[in-house]
Amino acid sequence: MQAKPFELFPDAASSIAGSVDGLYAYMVLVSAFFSLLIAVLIIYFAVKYRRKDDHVPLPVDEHSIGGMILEIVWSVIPLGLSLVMFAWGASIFFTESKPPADAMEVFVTGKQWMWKIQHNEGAREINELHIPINRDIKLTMTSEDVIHDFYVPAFRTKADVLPGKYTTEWFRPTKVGEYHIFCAEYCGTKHSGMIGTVYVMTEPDYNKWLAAGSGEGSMAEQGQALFNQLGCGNCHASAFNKNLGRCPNLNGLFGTTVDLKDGTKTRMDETYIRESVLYPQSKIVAGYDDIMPTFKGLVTEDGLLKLVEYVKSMGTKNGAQMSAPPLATETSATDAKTGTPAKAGAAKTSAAPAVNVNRPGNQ
Amino acid sequence: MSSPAAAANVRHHFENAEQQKDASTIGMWIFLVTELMFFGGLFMAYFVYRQAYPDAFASASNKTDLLIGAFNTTVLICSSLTMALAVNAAAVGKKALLIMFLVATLLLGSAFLGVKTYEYHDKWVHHEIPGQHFECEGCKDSGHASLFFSLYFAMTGLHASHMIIGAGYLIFLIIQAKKGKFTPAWHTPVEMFGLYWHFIDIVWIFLFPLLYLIDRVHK
Amino acid sequence: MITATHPVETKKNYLNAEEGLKSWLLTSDHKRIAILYLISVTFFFALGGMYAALIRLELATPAGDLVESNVYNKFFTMHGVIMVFFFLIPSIPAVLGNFFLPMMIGAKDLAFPKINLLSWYIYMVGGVFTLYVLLSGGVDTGWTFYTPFSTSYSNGYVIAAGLGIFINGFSAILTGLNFIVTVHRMRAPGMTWFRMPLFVWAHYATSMIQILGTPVIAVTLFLLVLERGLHIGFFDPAYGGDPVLYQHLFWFYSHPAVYIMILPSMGVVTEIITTFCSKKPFGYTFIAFSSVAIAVFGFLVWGHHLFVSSQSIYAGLVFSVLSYIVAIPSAIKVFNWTATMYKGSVRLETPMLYAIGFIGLFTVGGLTGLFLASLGMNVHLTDTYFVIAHFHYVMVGGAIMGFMGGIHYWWPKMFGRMYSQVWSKVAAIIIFTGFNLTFFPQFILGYMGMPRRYHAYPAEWQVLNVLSSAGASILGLGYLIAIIYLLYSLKFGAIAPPNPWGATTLEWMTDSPPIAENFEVTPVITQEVYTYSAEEVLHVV
Amino acid sequence: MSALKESSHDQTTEGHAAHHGPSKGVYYAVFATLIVLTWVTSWIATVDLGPFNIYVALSIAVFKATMVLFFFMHVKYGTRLTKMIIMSGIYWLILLLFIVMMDFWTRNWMGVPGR
Ligand code: HEA
Ligand code: HEA
Ligand code: CUA
Ligand SMILES: [Cu+2]
Repeated sequence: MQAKPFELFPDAASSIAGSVDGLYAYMVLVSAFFSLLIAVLIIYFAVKYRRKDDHVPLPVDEHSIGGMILEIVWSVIPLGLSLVMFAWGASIFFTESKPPADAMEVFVTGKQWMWKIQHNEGAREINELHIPINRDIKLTMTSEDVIHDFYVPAFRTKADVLPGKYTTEWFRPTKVGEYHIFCAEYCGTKHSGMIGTVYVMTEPDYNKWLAAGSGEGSMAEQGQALFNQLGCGNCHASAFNKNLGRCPNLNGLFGTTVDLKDGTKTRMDETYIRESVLYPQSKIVAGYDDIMPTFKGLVTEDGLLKLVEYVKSMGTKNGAQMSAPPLATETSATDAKTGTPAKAGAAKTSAAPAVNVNRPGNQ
Repeated sequence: MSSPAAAANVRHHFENAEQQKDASTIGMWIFLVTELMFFGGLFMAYFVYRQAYPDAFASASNKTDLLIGAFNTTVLICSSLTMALAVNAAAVGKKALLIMFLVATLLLGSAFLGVKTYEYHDKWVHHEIPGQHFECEGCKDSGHASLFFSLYFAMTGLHASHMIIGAGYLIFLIIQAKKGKFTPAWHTPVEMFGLYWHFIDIVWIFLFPLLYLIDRVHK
Repeated sequence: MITATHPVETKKNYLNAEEGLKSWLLTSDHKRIAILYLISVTFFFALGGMYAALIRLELATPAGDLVESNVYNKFFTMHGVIMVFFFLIPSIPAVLGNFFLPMMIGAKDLAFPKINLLSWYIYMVGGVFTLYVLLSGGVDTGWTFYTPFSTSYSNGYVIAAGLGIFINGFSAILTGLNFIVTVHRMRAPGMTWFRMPLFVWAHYATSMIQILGTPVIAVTLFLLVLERGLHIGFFDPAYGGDPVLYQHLFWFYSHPAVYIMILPSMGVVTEIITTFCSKKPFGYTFIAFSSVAIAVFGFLVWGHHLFVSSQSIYAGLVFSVLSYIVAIPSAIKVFNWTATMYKGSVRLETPMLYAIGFIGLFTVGGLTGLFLASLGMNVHLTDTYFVIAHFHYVMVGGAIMGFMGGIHYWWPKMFGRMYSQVWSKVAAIIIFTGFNLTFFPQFILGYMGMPRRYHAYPAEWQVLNVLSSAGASILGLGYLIAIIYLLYSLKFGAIAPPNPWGATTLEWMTDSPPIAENFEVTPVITQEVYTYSAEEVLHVV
Repeated sequence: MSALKESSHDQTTEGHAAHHGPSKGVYYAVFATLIVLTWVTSWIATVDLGPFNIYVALSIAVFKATMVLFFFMHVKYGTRLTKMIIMSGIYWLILLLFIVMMDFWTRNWMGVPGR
């Protein structure tokens, strides 16, 4: 990061930055107008009506009839101006909140005091995020301990990263360069050290960078390995398997709405998958029994993200695959064809455990 | 604590007794409103988690004893009645009756606390105290059941501590009443305490269905 | 410092009515309790200010070189906790409100004098807890105590700090309760609601917030302490809890609490402006009702602190639009003050300088609050120095300016002495300048993205940070000067007449300092408040 | 309760008796209702009303609380100010409960985790 000696305005490097700056300009204008108006009036009155002689009788305090009109004017005008701020801000916020459907997915895990980042293709990095320019990037984030907040000022966006659930943030970088990542939610001793850098690269550069790493296979592949290792496949069947009956078939389930035993419904999304692994009894799908054991303590947040990716890769409600590249390692492909469950956990335990192995090429 | 009755007259900054009495009443009601908001935070937490984990709450709630709960509610309502009658007795100047009803209120209140202690002990025996050794045998969604018990203890505990403070003040009132401090014209402490005691009763009237009566059907 | 002061004349007043430390510690006179509060809040202000100085010293260089990061974290936590809970919230209500609210409505005392004293003791017990935390090693959670950090990860003395605030809360509740009952039942004959000075209205509104909000923070901290102390779940996701629930409960109180801080100050400013313009405040009813409106609607917007917290978008929209709606009553007040000056008879005495400073700085602070209330803008600005600058503008530039103004306005009444007119104006100007230099650069830093609660920061931001640190020392100097000449005046100041400013409210109609019973006879009010007559003004010094 | 301590004895003022409470008969009637409802609510909790159990239970609780408030606590005979104070307490409590629940009810409004 080239250190600039002095600056007064941040880089604007995302598609949203322009609109935020526009809104900012509007608000600065309105504020400057009112601050100056008040300041000028006060100073003017203070000078003009300054009491020069204590012995001059007071001006008569005529109760102005215009009072009511004035009160209405100076309530309604500010209200109007500020509702514009609201609407404008809200519309930006909607854009910021709804990631485009085909966004490239990146997974972020916050941990005291570092950012662990995993690309869908399998590349991992710490406190660094390499992304291609002009692509929509969607971050799915969670924390292993306390609340953090992933903040990139140049992109004008941030979102809290909470333990126990997923949050989302997206942006579309528009300028090649290096930008600060900050943790913006106080998280303890080294909160101010929980910083990093975003590298926005051209597409070719990015592909080159991507090719250099990612030895462990894609997120979904790693998720599949974990799925088997934990023995999930014993009951849920493995990818593309036919259902065994005792447990819900996960194929094509992602993004659908499922009926629960207690008569309510829930959306089968990242949060639900996570909850089902950790607290399987809490939302049971209609027609199934409460037989799944909890995996709390057995699987890390990184691992959970991989499992989620794997489930996602089994297809969504429209049958289309999510952004994950077609997976299928040798075994799962075979399993899928033969319809037999994947080998149980024991066989796979020696496989790469789902813990923090850093991508070697990137340290 | 200075005895209010010690001052024979209206305190210097009040114009007359009525103003003084009014001030106490308003003050007391405002105090009860703060109490309401104080318990309100707990109810808030309760509603959030109950809607998030209905199964956990239902099955954990079934661990409480319905009969004991209903019995204790009855005890508390009785104590409310005796308290109301005590205020009434004070207003008409029947000293012996006043003392009798105050004592009855104290006894009923203590009975309530006794039953509560028994229930706590029972939870203790069954490891239903949230924390490291928490267990919820046969609970659905036991991963979240401890939230129910955290709230159960926080809510009933706070309620019980209000009862204990109340019981302490009751003893003080009984002594004052014995000394003949209260007259039909002036018995504000009894009246104010009555409001407090009824308020605790109201809190329990809500705690009872929320903690004891969830999903009793399937049991 | 106070007990040593005996005005030269032998006339009995509340200060010399009784002698000895015991007569102070067991007093039930609202004026003496106000003085007790004045001494204690000043102490805590200096303490909080010391932490501010340390923060600015550390931030003068980009690297975290003065102290370790965990020490820095304790600095801003202690700074925030002390300034908010032990200085600003009690400051105006418990000092000026306590002293003048009864006098302004012609009462001899608050409705419950002993409870008033009790609330000071409770405050002190809470303060002792905080001092214990401070001496034993501090707490590092930030003044917001967010879970799960505070309950499961922090190494600080969270329980003691939480209990300190918990206890202190009851002091605020009792003060509020006392004020409300007093306003309802203790008004002098003829003192109708719409003859009450606007200062009283402001305090009435403040008390509503204290009564309805404070219990919620109390119970929240109670749960926090239980969770941390007993390792049982309320908010921690490890037990299935939801940390956002904690944030809701915290801000349900703490947003309205910012109005606890600003409303009394607004009341003070209204009094000052009307007095120093010798003119009825423009739009009495609007100012009165806007206080109540702020108190009531102020409870509907707390979620604007949670825009990026994973609160639902729907809730975000509601909170955002409501935040704009509560801004309107504040705008009404600002415009009414300005209009009051129009065709007034303006005297730029020290209190008036503070009042004018208040209007300007509060306007900037409030308007930047509007930036933060806008969803799209907030996402960029939240948890940056923009927020720090916003709230220091409203709290230091607004609330403390009002407090300083009020102290200068009523000082002659409280102690019967005049302070140096020259030095006080010098100090006011230094404070105004230092303040802007300290906090204006932080807006820029914030928009550039400098996160708050950072012990070290990228080098390109040093210039602005140095400006800010320089401003802080000027600001500190200003306060120091003020403390010095005020203390000096206690012994050497000129004797103050009963009504040095030509004000019209009741507290000026009695001796300076007032007698223990406030008035020789209970006043009977026969005319509207703020009736300035030409003759009265002629008696002005 | 602390408000009590400030009150003082007044033997001089006559004809004081500010708030007239209800007669004893009313007390007993209210008491009987409360007891009956306690057992009714306990019983009805074991009857399957589908999703309505909670509403029934809370309605009964609200009714019971109102009885206590009106008769045992004399609100029915109290001043308007008392009623206003109580209403504001209840109003603020509802505010707290509903606004926070508004957030929790609308989580996943957009179907994006955490938004
Ligand atoms: C005295 C204290 C005080 C006051 C009065 C205010 C007043 C306001 N505040 Fe502030 N605020 C704080 C203290 C205060 N605040 C604190 C301490 C924090 C941070 C806490 C923490 O996280 O540690 C904070 C944080 C904060 C946030 C959250 C920031 C974040 O962390 O993301 C928001 C968001 O909406 C906000 C908004 C507002 C608004 C809209 C007002 C409004 O009430 C302002 C109204 C006033 C005006 C608008 C000015 C006068 C009007 C005119 C001159 C007319 C022109 C008007 C218009 C065009 C409308 N504040
Ligand atoms: C009433 C509230 C109040 C007040 C008055 C102040 C006053 C000041 N604050 Fe405060 N501040 C907060 C409330 C307040 N603050 C809060 C709530 C936070 C957030 C905490 C958190 O994140 O948890 C915060 C955070 C905060 C930060 C951000 C820290 C961070 O996020 O890393 C900074 C940084 O500049 C700062 C600076 C100052 C300064 C320079 C003053 C100055 O105005 C202080 C001036 C006063 C004095 C200097 C003392 C009085 C003077 C004397 C006794 C004379 C002798 C002294 C000298 C000559 C130095 N404050
Ligand atoms: Cu992580 Cu701050
Ligand atoms: Cu706020």
